[in-house]
Order: sequence, then structure tokens, then C-alpha cells
Amino acid sequence: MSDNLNLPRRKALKKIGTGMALGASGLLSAPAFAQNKPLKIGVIAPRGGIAGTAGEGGIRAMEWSVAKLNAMNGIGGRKIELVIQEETTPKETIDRYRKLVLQDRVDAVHGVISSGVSLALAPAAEQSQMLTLLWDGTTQDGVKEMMPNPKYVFRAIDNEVDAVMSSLLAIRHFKGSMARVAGINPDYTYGRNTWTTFTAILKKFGIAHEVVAEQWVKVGTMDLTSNVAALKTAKPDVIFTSMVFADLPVFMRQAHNVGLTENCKFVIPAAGWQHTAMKKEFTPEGVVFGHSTMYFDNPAASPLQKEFVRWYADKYKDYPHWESDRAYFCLQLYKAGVERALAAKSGSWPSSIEIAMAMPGLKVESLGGPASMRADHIANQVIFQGLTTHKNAYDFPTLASVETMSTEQIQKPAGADFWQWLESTKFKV
Amino acid sequence: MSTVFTSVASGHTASLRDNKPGWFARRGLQAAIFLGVVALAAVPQFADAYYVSLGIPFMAYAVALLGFNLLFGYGGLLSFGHALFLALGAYASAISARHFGLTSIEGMLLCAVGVSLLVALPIAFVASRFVGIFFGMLTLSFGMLFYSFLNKFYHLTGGDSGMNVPQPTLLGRSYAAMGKMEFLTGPFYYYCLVLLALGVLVMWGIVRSPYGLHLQAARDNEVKASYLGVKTRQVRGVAFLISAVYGAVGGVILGVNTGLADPELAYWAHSGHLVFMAVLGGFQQFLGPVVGAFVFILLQDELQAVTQYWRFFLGVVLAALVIGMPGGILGTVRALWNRWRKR
Amino acid sequence: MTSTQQTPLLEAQGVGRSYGQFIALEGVDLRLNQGEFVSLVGPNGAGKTTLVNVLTGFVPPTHGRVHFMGRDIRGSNSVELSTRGLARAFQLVNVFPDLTVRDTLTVAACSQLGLRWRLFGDARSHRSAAEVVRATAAAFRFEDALDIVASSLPHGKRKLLDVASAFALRPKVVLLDEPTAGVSTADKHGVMETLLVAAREMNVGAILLIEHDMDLVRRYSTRIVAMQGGRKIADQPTDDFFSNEEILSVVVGKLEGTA
Amino acid sequence: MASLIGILMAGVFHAAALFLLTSGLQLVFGVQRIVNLACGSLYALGAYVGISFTTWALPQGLPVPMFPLALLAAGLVVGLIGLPLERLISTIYKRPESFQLLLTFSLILVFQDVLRFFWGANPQQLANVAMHYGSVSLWGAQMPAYNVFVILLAIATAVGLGWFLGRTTLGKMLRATAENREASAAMGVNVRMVYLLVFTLGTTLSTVGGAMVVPTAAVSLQIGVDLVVEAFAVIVIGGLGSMKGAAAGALIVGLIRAAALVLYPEVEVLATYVIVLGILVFKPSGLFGKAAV
Repeated sequence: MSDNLNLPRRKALKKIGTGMALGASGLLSAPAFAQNKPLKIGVIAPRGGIAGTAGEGGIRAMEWSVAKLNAMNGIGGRKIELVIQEETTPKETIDRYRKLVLQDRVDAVHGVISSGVSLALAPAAEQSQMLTLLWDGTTQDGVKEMMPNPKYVFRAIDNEVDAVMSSLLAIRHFKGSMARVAGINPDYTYGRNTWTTFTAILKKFGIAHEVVAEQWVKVGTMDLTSNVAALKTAKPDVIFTSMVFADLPVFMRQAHNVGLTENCKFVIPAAGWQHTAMKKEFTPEGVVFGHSTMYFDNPAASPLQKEFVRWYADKYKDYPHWESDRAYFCLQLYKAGVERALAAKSGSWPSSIEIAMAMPGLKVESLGGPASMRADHIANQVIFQGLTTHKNAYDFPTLASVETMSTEQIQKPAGADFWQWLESTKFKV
Repeated sequence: MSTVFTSVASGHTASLRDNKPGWFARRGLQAAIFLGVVALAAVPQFADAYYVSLGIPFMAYAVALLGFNLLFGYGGLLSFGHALFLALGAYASAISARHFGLTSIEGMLLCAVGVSLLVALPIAFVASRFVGIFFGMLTLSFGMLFYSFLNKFYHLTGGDSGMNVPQPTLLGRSYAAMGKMEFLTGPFYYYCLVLLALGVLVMWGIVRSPYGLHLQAARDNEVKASYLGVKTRQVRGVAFLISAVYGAVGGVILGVNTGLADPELAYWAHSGHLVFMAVLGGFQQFLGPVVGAFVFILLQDELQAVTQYWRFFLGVVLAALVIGMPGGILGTVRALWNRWRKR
Repeated sequence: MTSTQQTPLLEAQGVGRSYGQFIALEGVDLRLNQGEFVSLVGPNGAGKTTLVNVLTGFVPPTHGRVHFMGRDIRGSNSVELSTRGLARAFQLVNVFPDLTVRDTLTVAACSQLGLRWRLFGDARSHRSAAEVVRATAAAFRFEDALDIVASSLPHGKRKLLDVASAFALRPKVVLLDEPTAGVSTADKHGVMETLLVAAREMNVGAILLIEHDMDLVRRYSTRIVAMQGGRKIADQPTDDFFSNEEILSVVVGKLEGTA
Repeated sequence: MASLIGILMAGVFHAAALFLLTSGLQLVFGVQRIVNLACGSLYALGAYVGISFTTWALPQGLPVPMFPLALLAAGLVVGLIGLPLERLISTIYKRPESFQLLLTFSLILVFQDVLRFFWGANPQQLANVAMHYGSVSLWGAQMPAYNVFVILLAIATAVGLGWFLGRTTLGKMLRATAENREASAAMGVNVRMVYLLVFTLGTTLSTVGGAMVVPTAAVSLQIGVDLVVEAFAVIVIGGLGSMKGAAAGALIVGLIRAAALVLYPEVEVLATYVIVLGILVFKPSGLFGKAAV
């Protein structure tokens, strides 16, 4: 054991000083020897625990596209090398992030799903001037405090868009039968924000409704029988739930098993992470079902997405969800950014700030469809949602008709405060 | 009561021989502390910045564990909810920064100490009645109560996204110009080192003081102790308070290091890691926890680097320690040393 | 030898203790005067230990009252009484396994000197504490064993350490629960001698001894209290006691029965 | 009315699950004074294996109505892991209580990754076979028949254990050992065998519990760690080492949660802890436990 433990210190002695000087001040490897050196990309994603599914979806897409890119000569002539680290608690993850920055000396970091972790990472990223592309959004309030006008941090989306869209769809489809609404949402910021968004939009459209039940589920709770019973007593017409993890199918099944699904509509803005687990036998038709930025079964999907979905299905006997798209998008965006910056510097390798500067305004072809980076470092995406149907070859429901909205309508504009924007803006159903 | 108690006592077979003025205990300990401080002070000069940055969580845990071990090693009380106080320290500094605009680390520390005492007082009052498993379960419950409080009262605590812990000023000097990493691996590193050194000295004083003796007497045999005028319950209560303060100070360092105070800090599994470190280093030795923290940080780092199943190996190591090497690293070293000296 | 005029150091008046139905102690009177060495004898289950528990405030009496140095002990527990000068040594060998002899004695010295809440400063190098430790160690011939861990002392020594730690409280009254149990007959007298010498050197006021060994009892006590079934059946100067055949037969007879 | 029954039943069901989780814990503590922090991990293990075995067995021609048997079998078989575990833990019988917590905590870490190694990060669930039995309506409240079955199973377990400990010679032997290890050893009881048996029985109760409950929910890597807290709440309220306690504690926690969700969802989690602490302060031994300190 003790040997094992001296190892790091021996390593340490080799790279006297330099680590800090370069790593911390983020001057990336000098152009001279840049081209022949592999391009290191750090990936931070959950592998175990409740969010493991999400992490896997992203990592798999990452590996798929890296293989493709490396087949053609990588990014800017440099082969890509992934350094994957597990995302756990903020305290632990920040140490691994520093490891990526200071020891592995990666060129950029992609990934991160939980708000807590991204909020801890973002300032560190700005501090160490490390280009960091976050796959999944972070919640409003935290972002305002922890990452005001970021320079090095980019986000693939703003969290609440899914909720905004499915609220609008709910009104479009359920208007007139929404007298009694109930919410059962994860007991953390995301859950609360989405629920507030939903009710706010109902008000906005003057939908006369009464909130008959409001429940907050501790993430990872696997026995929701009591919650379901409580909901049943409330006799809601519509249930809104932004559960995203394994607890969602459990909830759906337990709701179905006590007949809650018979005469009650469901609105699930972010069901996509669990789509293959939402079996037909307990997920009814006519549920507002969100797939966020990628719907695997989209008939109008690009050949690229079709190819990816086929590969994914063959390799993992499963169908990909939006996290694959986010990961793919971030990689493509980074590639485009590097190439633009390279061109600007006529071939000599750009610094991370130069790459960061190059990214806003870029349009890239992502799995789910075209997407672009805004000036405020939040991407514009296309969101896929719709009502569920059982008419398909799978054992889980798909979308009867794919309804799409661009985040240009349903995402807060650059610099705006989400809640004020929600107040003021005019949506069309 | 005494039955539970003696069973606790009988376990400390190797005993805290620091009381015994042998070469190892006196000179050895002083030498160890001195060399340790010197070595740590030298680290930033040669080591890779990453390992320097690891030094901060190490020192945070080292401080927290010094307190933790006053309870466990010297008091015979195993707390499975001690992460509560690290979380408390982190949140105290976050809140004092947000609501009172405190930006000096000294302010944060004071705030953390105050809050931890306030919280620890009622817990100590209840917990000091228990020993053994019940003490463990009680502290675990309190820890989890606090954990769910952090999640529920999000208006105050920021819920799951936690609270920002800004880069503080040290002794009134601001390092805002400096990048966070340079701050952490530079001035802050040395600041923590001084804190740790102070923590060690103070704790060294406490364990050898009359109070410290009474605490150990209470651990070894409650009834007999009470007949020698030891107020066992109060003595334990005070130990809990002291350990809470140490925990909170460690929490402040962790908070500044992460830049965030988040509920996971209070989750009981985190307490489990504290216990792990104490056992790893040797909870029957004064410096055991410090060594434990050091080895744990490097061990976890190495394991995570080589396998995604690092928890498995941590578990195996802990099991092996508990069964085969209850003395932990220092305990074993000392045993070997004593054997060598006998020859 | 006993003068009824002076206020006794320790006095029990009609104390009784019952656990639910079971009556462990009933109407026991006991006086312990300055300079007395009283032995408490009786068959097992006679209530001797219960009596000591009550006298030391370890368990409150259900009837009657106990005065220590003129003050009712009601409401004060063994911790306070021990610091006020009422010490007790145990039947079992249960000193602190992990502490050295020095530390064990220092624990008592510190409580007696009221240093309890001193959080700093090495307890062992505190002058007056060290003095108490030195005196006690000297009295019990522990000088050269001071830095040995209690659990690694020889059995006889361990029993003595138990007693010594009680003496380190500089008590007025010491209650000894079979200090020689498990000690070879040869050594028993040795133990008692050291004990008495120590008591004299450290001017202990009075000693109450629970003992089965009639030789020891006869040899050392000034007065003997016999108990049976929770009641006091005799309270006489040693010589009278040993001339009182029927009581002796009760006590000794029962003893042989149990031994 | 119907809704009230519905909530009540939900609470009782939750209680049943909790009882199955904690009965093993209580048995082991009752006899051996060992607290097994890894009880949640064992519960999870039973669930994972149960799922895999059942999903394998059904295509092999196991008639769907028979799936509980598959789960039961799986639970019983993995329960045997108790044998090596007991041998492992026996190494610290003579150590202070704290060491049990340490060793069983290390087991949690190990299990978490072992489960991840075999079943991956994704939480697992069984196809909705549970609904094969349809649902029953009690006074108008609808509930899956399988949930009722789980409740009955829990009751059966409680009664069975009561009978086993109270009436059978072996049970009496166990209680004797619990009372006084040395004495019963002197009376020729093979304490070592008794401990091996009790611990394995306890383990099996947990694994079977996990396997039987999982069709109504799902199992994730996390529950091993999360369940510990709920289990502790139950046994602290009920009293360590008491079967009655486990039942009472489970009912209290289950019903409180169900009630809180209807009346005041905000306090759902907090309510439990408050009760736990209340008990610890005012009746440390729990409702049915022997004195704590």
C-alpha cells in the first residue's frame, strides 16, 4: 500500500513547478509542438447512482463521435483523447476537475449533469481559464450567483425550457379539462423551478385552475405508493411531474396500478431520460412526453441521428436519449470553435480564450438537429415533445406526432432574468 | 451502563500510550509534528500543483479528525454523524459571507465556531447519555436531520445547489487579484497549515490536561470513574462540543476549497469517510487521524485514477484494517517500533 | 472506643432499599466514627453491597436517610460524595485498563483538587496533583510502577491500585468491598498492612470493610456489623462479636455454605 | 372514506416493506448484539438478483403467476451470502461495538460497486408482472393485489418469526443464547453454530424482503445507503432487537409518512427524524427495546 502511495509524489517530482505555471494560468501547450500532440478532452459525468443513466448516454455518444473524428484527422489535425472522471458530490468532483486541469492538463472539459456540481465547477473553470462545456443546464438562481457572464463556461441549454414547452403543450391539448392540477416533483431546485414555471404559465393563459396537491419527492425514493395514494385523494385532472430519474417509471407504474392514470392527464417535460423504462403497460397514451433536444424515433431525423441511433441500439440494446445529443453537440461546437480560431490564427494553435471567443454565433449540426451558441454562452436548440402513443413496435410509448419548438421562443433571451422574462413574454400555443 | 461501557473500553487494547513518557511518545511525537509541518510547508516548493491542491482537503480533514478523535479515540464514542459539523462550517462561512458580507476567513471561522457550538450544545446534551451503538445511531440521526433540513429550507440554504463560499481575505489581506488556484495552493495553503499546527498543539494540550484524563477514565470504566469524581456525562458532552468546533473549522477550509457549501457534505456516508480516515491512521494514536486523512486523500485519488470501482477497494481496505490492523497505520508502526526497541 | 457524643463521619438511619417486591435492605442503622475500622460481614445476598451502594449515593434509599459528615447525602451522587471525601474501592478489578498507574491516581487527584475543567496544562506536571500522586504512590509502594499501564500490572497490584486510586481522593471515609478477594491467603495480610499504613499516612478518618475472611476481620477491625437478609443482625466491638457464638454460626455457617 | 383507506393501505404497505427490511436486522441484534449497517445493501442485492432471475425464468417457461416463487427462490439463495459474511464479522465479536459499524460500513462500500459491476449504473426494475394479479378494491380504495400480498407476507414473516423464537426448541435456544451466552454455552449450546445460523437467517430475511418488494418499485445502487437511515428510524422507534419493535416502528414510520404526504408534504422526511429523536431523548430503549444504556 505505502508504495502505491509514494507513487503520486514521485510523479510529482518529475514535473517540478511547470504543472502549476501552465495548468493554473491556462496557457495551453505552445503552438510549436501542438499539432503532433493529442488533444485531451476531460469528461465529467455520473457513472453510478441515480443519474448514472444520463451520464452513460453522454459518454457513449462522446466515444462514438470521437472515434469518427479520429478516423478523419481529429480536431485541427490533433487526435482526440478522452480522460473520463466520475461526477459525484461537488466537493469530490472539484478535486477531479483540478486533476484534469492541473495534472492531465486537458485542453477542455465537457460534461456535468447535476446543478450542484456545475455551480461548484463554473467559478473554478473561469478561475483556471479552462474551456468548459456543460451538457446539461443549471438552475436559474444558482447560475445568477455563481456564473454571471461567463467567459470560459458554455451551457448546452437552459434548464427550464422543457417545462415551458410542455406547459404550452398541456394548454394546447388539455385546455378545458385542467380545473384541478397536481404536481409531484423532485425535491430540489430544478423540480421547484419547473413546477413554478408550469403554474405561472397556466396563470398567464388565464386557465382557471386549482392546485389540489403539491408533492416533493426526495430524489431516489423508490416507494412512492404513499405519494400516489395522496395524489389519488386529490382527484386531479392533470398531474405535472418533472421527475427525471429512475423514480419516474416507478411513479408511473405505481400511479397506474391504483388507477390514477385512468381519468387523469400527465405532463412530463423531461421523461426522455427514462423513455425506454416507461413501459406501455403502465404509461398511457396521450401523455405530454418530453424528449428535450433529441427524440430517437423522429421520422424526420437527420441521417446522422439515424446512424447514431442504429449504432446505439446494436451496441447497447437500448435507445439513446437527449444526453447523447448534448454530448455530441458540445464536441461539435468545440471542434467548430477550434477550427474557426485556427483559421483566424492561420494555423498556429489558439489559446483557450481565443477558442472561447470563437464559439458564440457558431451553428453546428447536432444529433437532434441544428443548434447554435448564443452570445451569453447558452445554446439554442430544438426541443422535441408530444403526446404518447402505443402504436409502435417497442414495448414503450413513442410520440404520436412530434411537436417541436425552437428555444428561440421558449428560452430566456441573453442577459434576461428568467422569471421576469416568463412574466413579460408572449408565448403562442 | 457499565456493561456497554466496559465493552467499549476493552477495545482500546493498544491504548493511547501518548500518556506514557516513552521516547516515541514524547520526543517521537514532537519530532513527528515538527517534521510533518516542515515537510508540508515544503510541498508547494517541489510538488505538482495538483498535489498541492489536494493538500487543502487533507488539512481540512486533518483538523476535523483531530476533534473527531477526541470523541472516538479518547472518549470511546463513535459518531456516525460528524459530517454535520463540516457542513455546518461550510454553510456558516457561506451565510456569513452572503448575509453579513463577511469576507475575512477569520470572520468565517469565528462564525463557524459560534454556530457549531450553538448546534452542538443540544445534541451534546442528548448524546452524552449514550455510548456504543446508540451514540452512533443518535449522531447519525442528527446528521440526517440536518441533511434534510439543508434540502428543505432552500430559501436559507440554497437547497441542493448549495451556497457560494467566496474567496476570503486572510488576516485582512485580499488576494482577489490572484487566480483561485494560486490562492489555494499559495497563501491559503500556508494559512491552513498554520491552522492545522495550532489545532494539533491545542488538542495535544487537551488530551493531556486533567480534563483529557477524566475523558479517558470515563471511556475505560464509567462506574469506577464516577467514584473518582469524574463527571462522566459532562466530560463527554464537552468532548462533543470541542469535536464540533474542530469539525466546523475543517468545514470552513473545505468550503473555501470547493467554493461551495452543499448538502452532500452532511450526508451520513461522508461521516463514514471521516470514520474511515480515523481508523486508517489509527484512532488510538494522537496523530493517527492526521496520518489517516493524508493517506486517505492520496489513496482515494490513486484508486479513482486506476479504476471506476474505487469504492470497492476502499471498502476492502477498511475491512482489512478493522479486522487485521485495528491499530491503523500509526498503531502498527508503533507496535513494530516497540518490538524493534525491545531487541 | 466509640463515643456516641461526637458526630459520626458517616451515619445511616433506618435505611431501606427495595426493588419492586424484593426488599434488599431494611431498617439498617450504621454509624462510622473518626478512627474506626468497621467490618461488614454476612452471607452472600445479605445486602452488604446494596448498603454500600446506598451509603455512597450510587442508589438512593427507599427509606431512611444517610448523613455524611453531618450533611444529608440526599440529592448528591457518588461523584460529589467522592470529591467530598467519601471514597469507595471495588470488589472487581476494574481500574482503567489503558491508563498508567500515574494517570489513574492523577484522575482522582484532579477531581479532589477541583481541576476537573482544566483543558490545558499537563495534568501530570501540575504541582499539587503530582504531590498527591507521589504521596499515594509512596503509601502503596507504587513509586517504581508509576508508568506501567494498569492492565499489565500483576493481579494483587491491580486490586491495590483500585484502593490506592480511592485513597488519592484524600478521603475522610473509605468503603472497601473485599479488597483482598482473589488474592492468595499469603498476600492478604500484606495487602491489609499496606492499606492500613496508607490509611494512617494519609490520615483517613474511618474505614468500612466488606470481608468474608474472618481472620482478617478479627485481626484488623475495631467493630463488626453483621447482616443477613437485608437486616442488621449484630453491631458489636470485635471481641464481643467473636464471643457471640450464635451470630458467628449464622455468618460463618452461611459462609461455609457458600464458599 | 375510500381515499382515507387508500392512504392507510399505502402507509401499511410501506410499513410492510420496512418491516421486511428491518426484521433481519432486529433478529441479528436481538441474539448477537450486532448492528448490520449493510442491511440496505443486502436488501438491494436480493432485489437485483430477484429481478435478473425472474426475467430469466419467465422466458424459460415459468408461468407468469408463478413469478413470486422465482423471487422467493432468488432471495433465499442469495441469503446464503450470510454464511461467509458471518465468518467475516465473527472476527470482531470480541471488539467494541463501534467496530461492527466500521466493518459493516466497509461492506456497504464493497456491495455498492459489486452491484454496479454486475448490473450497471442504471436502476433496475421488473416488468410489470405484479399487475398480473390485477388490483383489489378495499372499501372503494383500489390497490394492486400484489401489494396486499406483500403486506400479508410481512405479517406472515412476523408471525412465523414469533412462533419460531417462542415455540420451537431452536428458537428457545436462540433466546437463551441472547440472554446469556456463557450459560447456554455451558449447557452445551454450540454458540458458534447459533450465530452462524442467526446471522444467515437475518441476511436471508433482508434479501428475500428486497426480492419480494421490488416488483412494486425498482432498485438502484443508492438504496443500499439510503435505506440504512429509514431502517435505523424504524429500529430506534421500535427498540433495538425487538421483533414487536420492528413491526411497531415500521407501522409508525409508514403511516406517519403517508399521513404527512396528504396533510403537510413539506414535513414528510423531517417528521420521521423528529419522532426518532423524540424517542431517543425520552425513551432511549425504544417502544419495545431493552434498556439502551
